[in-house]
Amino acid sequence: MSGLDVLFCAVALVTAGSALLSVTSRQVLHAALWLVVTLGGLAGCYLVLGAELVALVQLLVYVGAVVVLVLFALMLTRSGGVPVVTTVPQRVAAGLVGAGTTVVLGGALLSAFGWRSVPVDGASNEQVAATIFGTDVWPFELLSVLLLIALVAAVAVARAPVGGQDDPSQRPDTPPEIEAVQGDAS
Amino acid sequence: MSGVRADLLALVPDLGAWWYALALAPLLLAAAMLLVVGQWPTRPGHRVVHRTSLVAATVSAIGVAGVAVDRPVVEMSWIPSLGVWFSLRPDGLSVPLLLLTAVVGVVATALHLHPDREVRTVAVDLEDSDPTAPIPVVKGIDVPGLATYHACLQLVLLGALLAFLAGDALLFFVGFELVLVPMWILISRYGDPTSDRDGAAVRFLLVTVVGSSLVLLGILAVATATGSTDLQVWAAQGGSALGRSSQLAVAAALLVGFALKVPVFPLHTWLPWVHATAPTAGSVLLAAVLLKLGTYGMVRLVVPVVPEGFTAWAPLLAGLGVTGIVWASLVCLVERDLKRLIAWSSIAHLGFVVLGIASGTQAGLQAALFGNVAHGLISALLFVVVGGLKHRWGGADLSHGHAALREVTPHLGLALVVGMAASSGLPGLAGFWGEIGSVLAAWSPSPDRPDGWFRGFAVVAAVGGALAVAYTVRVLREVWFGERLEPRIPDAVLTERTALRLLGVLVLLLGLVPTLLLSITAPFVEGVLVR
Amino acid sequence: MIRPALPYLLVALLAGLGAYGILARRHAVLVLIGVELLLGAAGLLLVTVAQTGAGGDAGPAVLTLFVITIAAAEVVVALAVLLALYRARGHVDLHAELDDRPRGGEVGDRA
Amino acid sequence: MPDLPDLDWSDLQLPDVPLPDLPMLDLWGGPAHWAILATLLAALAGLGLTGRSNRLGAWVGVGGALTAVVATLWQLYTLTQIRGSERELGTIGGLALGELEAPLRLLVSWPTALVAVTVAAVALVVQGYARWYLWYDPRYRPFAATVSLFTAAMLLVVHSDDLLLTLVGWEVMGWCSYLLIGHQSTRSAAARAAGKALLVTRTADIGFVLGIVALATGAGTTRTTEVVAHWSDVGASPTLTTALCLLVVGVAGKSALFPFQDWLPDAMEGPTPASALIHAATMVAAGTVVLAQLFDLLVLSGTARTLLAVLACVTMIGAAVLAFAQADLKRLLAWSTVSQVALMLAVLAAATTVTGPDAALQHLVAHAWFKALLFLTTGWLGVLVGGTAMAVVTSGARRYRVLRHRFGWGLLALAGVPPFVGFFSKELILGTAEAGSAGAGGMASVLVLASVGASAPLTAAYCMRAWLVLNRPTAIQGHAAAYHPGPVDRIDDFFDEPQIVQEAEGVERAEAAISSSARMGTSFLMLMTVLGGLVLLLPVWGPQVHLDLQLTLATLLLMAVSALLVRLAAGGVRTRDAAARIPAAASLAAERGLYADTAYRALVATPVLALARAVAWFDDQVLDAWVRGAGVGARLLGRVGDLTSPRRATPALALVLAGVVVLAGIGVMVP
Repeated sequence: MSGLDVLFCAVALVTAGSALLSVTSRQVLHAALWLVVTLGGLAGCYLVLGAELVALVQLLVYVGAVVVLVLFALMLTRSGGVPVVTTVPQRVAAGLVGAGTTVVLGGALLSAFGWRSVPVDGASNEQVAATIFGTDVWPFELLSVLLLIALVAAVAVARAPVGGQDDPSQRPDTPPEIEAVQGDAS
Repeated sequence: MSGVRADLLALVPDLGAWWYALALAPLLLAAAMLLVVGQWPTRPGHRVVHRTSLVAATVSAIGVAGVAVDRPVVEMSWIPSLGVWFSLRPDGLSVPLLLLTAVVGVVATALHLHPDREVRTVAVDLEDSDPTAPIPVVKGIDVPGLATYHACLQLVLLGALLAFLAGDALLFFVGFELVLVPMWILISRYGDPTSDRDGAAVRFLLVTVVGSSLVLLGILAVATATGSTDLQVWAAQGGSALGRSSQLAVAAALLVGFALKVPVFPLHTWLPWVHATAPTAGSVLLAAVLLKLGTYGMVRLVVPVVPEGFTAWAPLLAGLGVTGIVWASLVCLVERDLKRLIAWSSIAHLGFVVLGIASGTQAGLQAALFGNVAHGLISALLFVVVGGLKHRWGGADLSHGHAALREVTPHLGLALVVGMAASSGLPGLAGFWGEIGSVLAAWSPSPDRPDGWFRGFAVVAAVGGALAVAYTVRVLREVWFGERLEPRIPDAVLTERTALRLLGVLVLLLGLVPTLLLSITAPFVEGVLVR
Repeated sequence: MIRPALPYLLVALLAGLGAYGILARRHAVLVLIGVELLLGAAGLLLVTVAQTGAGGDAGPAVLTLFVITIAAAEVVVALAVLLALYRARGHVDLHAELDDRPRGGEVGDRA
Repeated sequence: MPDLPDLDWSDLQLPDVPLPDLPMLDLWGGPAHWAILATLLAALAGLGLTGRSNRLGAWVGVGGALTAVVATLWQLYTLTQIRGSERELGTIGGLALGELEAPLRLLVSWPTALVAVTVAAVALVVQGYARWYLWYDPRYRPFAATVSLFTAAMLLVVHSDDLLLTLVGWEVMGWCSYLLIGHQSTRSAAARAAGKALLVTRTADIGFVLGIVALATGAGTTRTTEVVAHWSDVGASPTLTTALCLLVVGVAGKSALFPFQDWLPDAMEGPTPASALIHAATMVAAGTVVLAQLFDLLVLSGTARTLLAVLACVTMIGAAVLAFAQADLKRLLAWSTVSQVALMLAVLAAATTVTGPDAALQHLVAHAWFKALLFLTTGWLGVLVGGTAMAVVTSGARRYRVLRHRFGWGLLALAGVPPFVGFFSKELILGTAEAGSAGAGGMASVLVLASVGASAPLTAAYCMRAWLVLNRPTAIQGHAAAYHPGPVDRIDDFFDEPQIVQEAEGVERAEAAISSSARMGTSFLMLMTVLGGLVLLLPVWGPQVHLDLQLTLATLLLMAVSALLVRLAAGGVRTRDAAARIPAAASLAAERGLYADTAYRALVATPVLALARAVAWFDDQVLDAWVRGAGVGARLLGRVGDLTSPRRATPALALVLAGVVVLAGIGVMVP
């Protein structure tokens, strides 16, 4: 086992552990925070594997932006009243599916790539940059458009009136729970 | 006949593959245009729609005529990874059916779509019936959705032409399926509102989808075995790529699939429902073109492709065919609805066709192909008459008192007599040659068929011929003879008269000079059966 | 030198945990966390392949960047939908009854 | 009785007369083509092209028939110029039926050519007559067209050398008879009679079709001469016997033999010209022509001959008896046709290869002349007195002197009194039957001989009865004259539109007046009942028979006795109707054709309809079940799925993901 392997094992343990906690924690906020750790751990994995650029982007986008969004969403949706976990049978089923996924995926990958060691020889950052701004420049530009659209769409969806109808008189009656919640807020 | 074709060839311009563009493009364009235009907030007037559709069908008919004479071959690679070619290759088998489709297409688009109307309560007997005012002459008026209706007609025609032209099994299947949805729309949206049109449409969809999935199964089986979807290759190999048991299985799947479409007893029960409901043009197309896809498929995809399997199933097929003849003719003796009755008679006629195909002789196949075309013309004629009558009467029920057709509507009456006479196999009209040929072939089937059984089938078929006359007499006595003049109904309008004349002349021509058609199909039949 | 089997095992583990998270949680935002884990697994898989098996090809790395970006867009929209859902229903419980129609009877009643 | 010597028919035949050499025109096709095509085109033109003009329709109809007459006469002349006196012609070319040859050719020989002339001539007379008879009928044009088509079909059958062509003509005639009988379509009796005629004949035609199919497929060709040659080589065989028996059944239907006899008297619902055409020369006689063409095969099969003989003899005697009891002159003539046609067919059963079938065709020709005459005259009388019931036509021949000879000659010919044409043909039949019974004819010939002998006095009896009624002296001689002064009026301008004549003459007079061409036609027929004998004596008819003068005398004697008995029986009756002596119940039964109609209904129509109802029920309830079952099954399945599927998002998602994992697992395991 090389040093890289040991390093990776350590980071991977942190990542896997925090991931486990993020899907099992009964505190909603905790789960979100554990997700931060997991994503950070993933960034560490990328670093160990030698993909510095990807690791940085991961940190920037995920840890910096996505998690913040998630936290905001948690706050906006006032998770207090909603039970976090499902019934036991449902959890058992979920566990089975999850285990199945792991087994199938892990088995397939291991049987495909084996246990041997290989040198780390990823593309250099220059190469990546050349590809992004050379070969794949159009998809890259399209991505920015996509992000813009997603932004606008998110605003539109989040602000859209309930029931999707524009005319206020056509709206269905507001459900009583919402009134209670809104009343609570005011 | 080849001399005649050479003469014709000298007459037509040499457009080559452009004939296909002339035959297919107008239909496609008109369908697309009408579909788009139909969604506009200000719909075009019914005259514009009707004429556009009629012109498209006529131009396409001219193109089809050119294709029939010139017979250009188109081969384009379509899906190279599957070895599928876009090939159009008309031959002696498909040319008569192409021409039939073209003629019937013009007739169907020319007919006016009648709007939904209230059912007139017709008194049961003479005393109760007040003399009603004459119904206004039936002309096309603004029916909602007229553009979509005509677009559907065009699509049905397009699909049928494509299926008949196809030289590739997959292309055939595409055409075969293309017909389905527009026809379903025609039935469910434009059908007779007083009958259960959703039920009829669902029946149609159910049966044809079951049939076509079986057909697809068979096509895939043969395609994987031979490694090609080229029908010529299939016919040339003659099933040598498949073992006996797989030939049997493939033949069974294909035959059941096509038998649902034809339809062959006991898979026929959907047809009367659908015909009773469909609008007149829909009935015309259904009887004259769609049912032909079934028989065409049998001759094209089964007889030459899996000969051994077909031989094994032939006695059963023939038995079901003749059972269908007698069965349907018997039902015709007691059926109360005139349109359903005509549909039943269609089943009987296609029984003769199936018997001819199953006999495995040249005479049988020739008779079957002849009967196929003849039935298309005759049933189109009859459905034009009966559809018009149904609209005028406000229903096709024979038990209500109707004015005698001979007295009040001589044109429709004459057309009905000619149609019924042809359908009961009167020589000199088109129906005769197919029927007698089938009986002749069934009496002496090809040597690998059990001839004792087939003789029995011939006897049953002959009895069915007599039953056809019985229901003809019944129909004519109930609607043509008689002295009632009330309630008065208007006679055929110009489009109907023209359509009836066109079809009537063709029926007469084929009846008097059957060699016209037989000589077109003869080379194909020889090619299939003489190896 | 590195054994790619280790990252691959982590990929399988993260994917399984993500699936579990999607299925075992009722709160929609927590379900979204499961989705993020799955995406993370996919990203790790891509990066691993890029660094150990692609022979210096920049494609997998670029693809990972794309995935991350698209995932961000997806999260934005998904959270917006969640907000809308919350405003319509008052909760974001995915284990609730989907609708309160009476069961059966209206599908395929046509003969 | 002194021993009289036998007489050879050939001694009586006319000598060969050298004919002048006429230029043979080099025209398209042969005369048979022109005859058939002219009538066919006349039919099509009459339906499609005449518009609303009755006059044009009449010209087309008469023109077609006239062309046919000229063509067939020309054909007779051409036959004298041809060695072997046979002529073959093609038609539309062979059908491409692969293994089966269907050349569709025509064949003309002397007997068929003579029959063709007769058919065409009778058709011409009928066309001319119909123009007068249906003067006020709005449907004259379709009628004339149908008559043309009928003629074309019969000419096709006569000339056909192909079983398929024979079948074509055969079926077309059946349909034409349907249209003609149902001409007055507003009357339900006509509709019923028309339907009955078509149904009965078409039912019997099942046999005809199958017989033809069996013969043709066995021989590998549909050409009649080759079929005959093939089966003659094969000799008697079960297949041949079956085929011939089936053919005989078909012929029995068309020719109204027992048990199919009942449609023909009902066919009297049609207008008289149609009856004349159907009875005299076309439909009922077609069976004779067809069997004569296949005669060489018929002699091979004893079973078929016996079947034919039994059917024909039963019909011959029974119909003659029934004819005597009818209360309507037209129905009397109809039953007499049944009897006479049975006579023709009986000869075919009795004849042997030595005598040949020509006697049947000769009787066909003779019968055509006198039966057409009788029908047309009866129709004429019917117009004059307003009906054809016996009570109405009483004294008809006295009141209208112009009809007297027509009726008289016609009835004499029908009874077979010398020197009328019926005598010659009947003698030929007797001679043929006798030769058969003495020679190789066997049972069938003996039976036929006995029946013919018995039918002769019966025929004489009903002829005598009819004549006595028609010729009864009127009580007040001037009565008729007061009503219709003078001899019958005549319309000379034949093709005038009716309105003009009406204005000139008044409707009543116009209806009673006969056109000169109709009158001329009947006169021509009257002439032929006498001169027709000469036609039968032409030296072109086939193998010879001997005439037994003793038999002839005995027959004549029997006829005289029966006529005398009828005269005696008629003595005390006011209308001089001998049938009045018959008990009422028997008379009623005879008028209804011995309730054959009821039997048809009970034995055929009712069971078939019951079966049809059962089939319709079964189809609706059982066969359709799978379609309905598919609908119900799908709905049930849908409901089950609806009930079992989770109503919450997370379990549903769990199922989906589990499915994906399983699929992925399978994908990994099975590379």
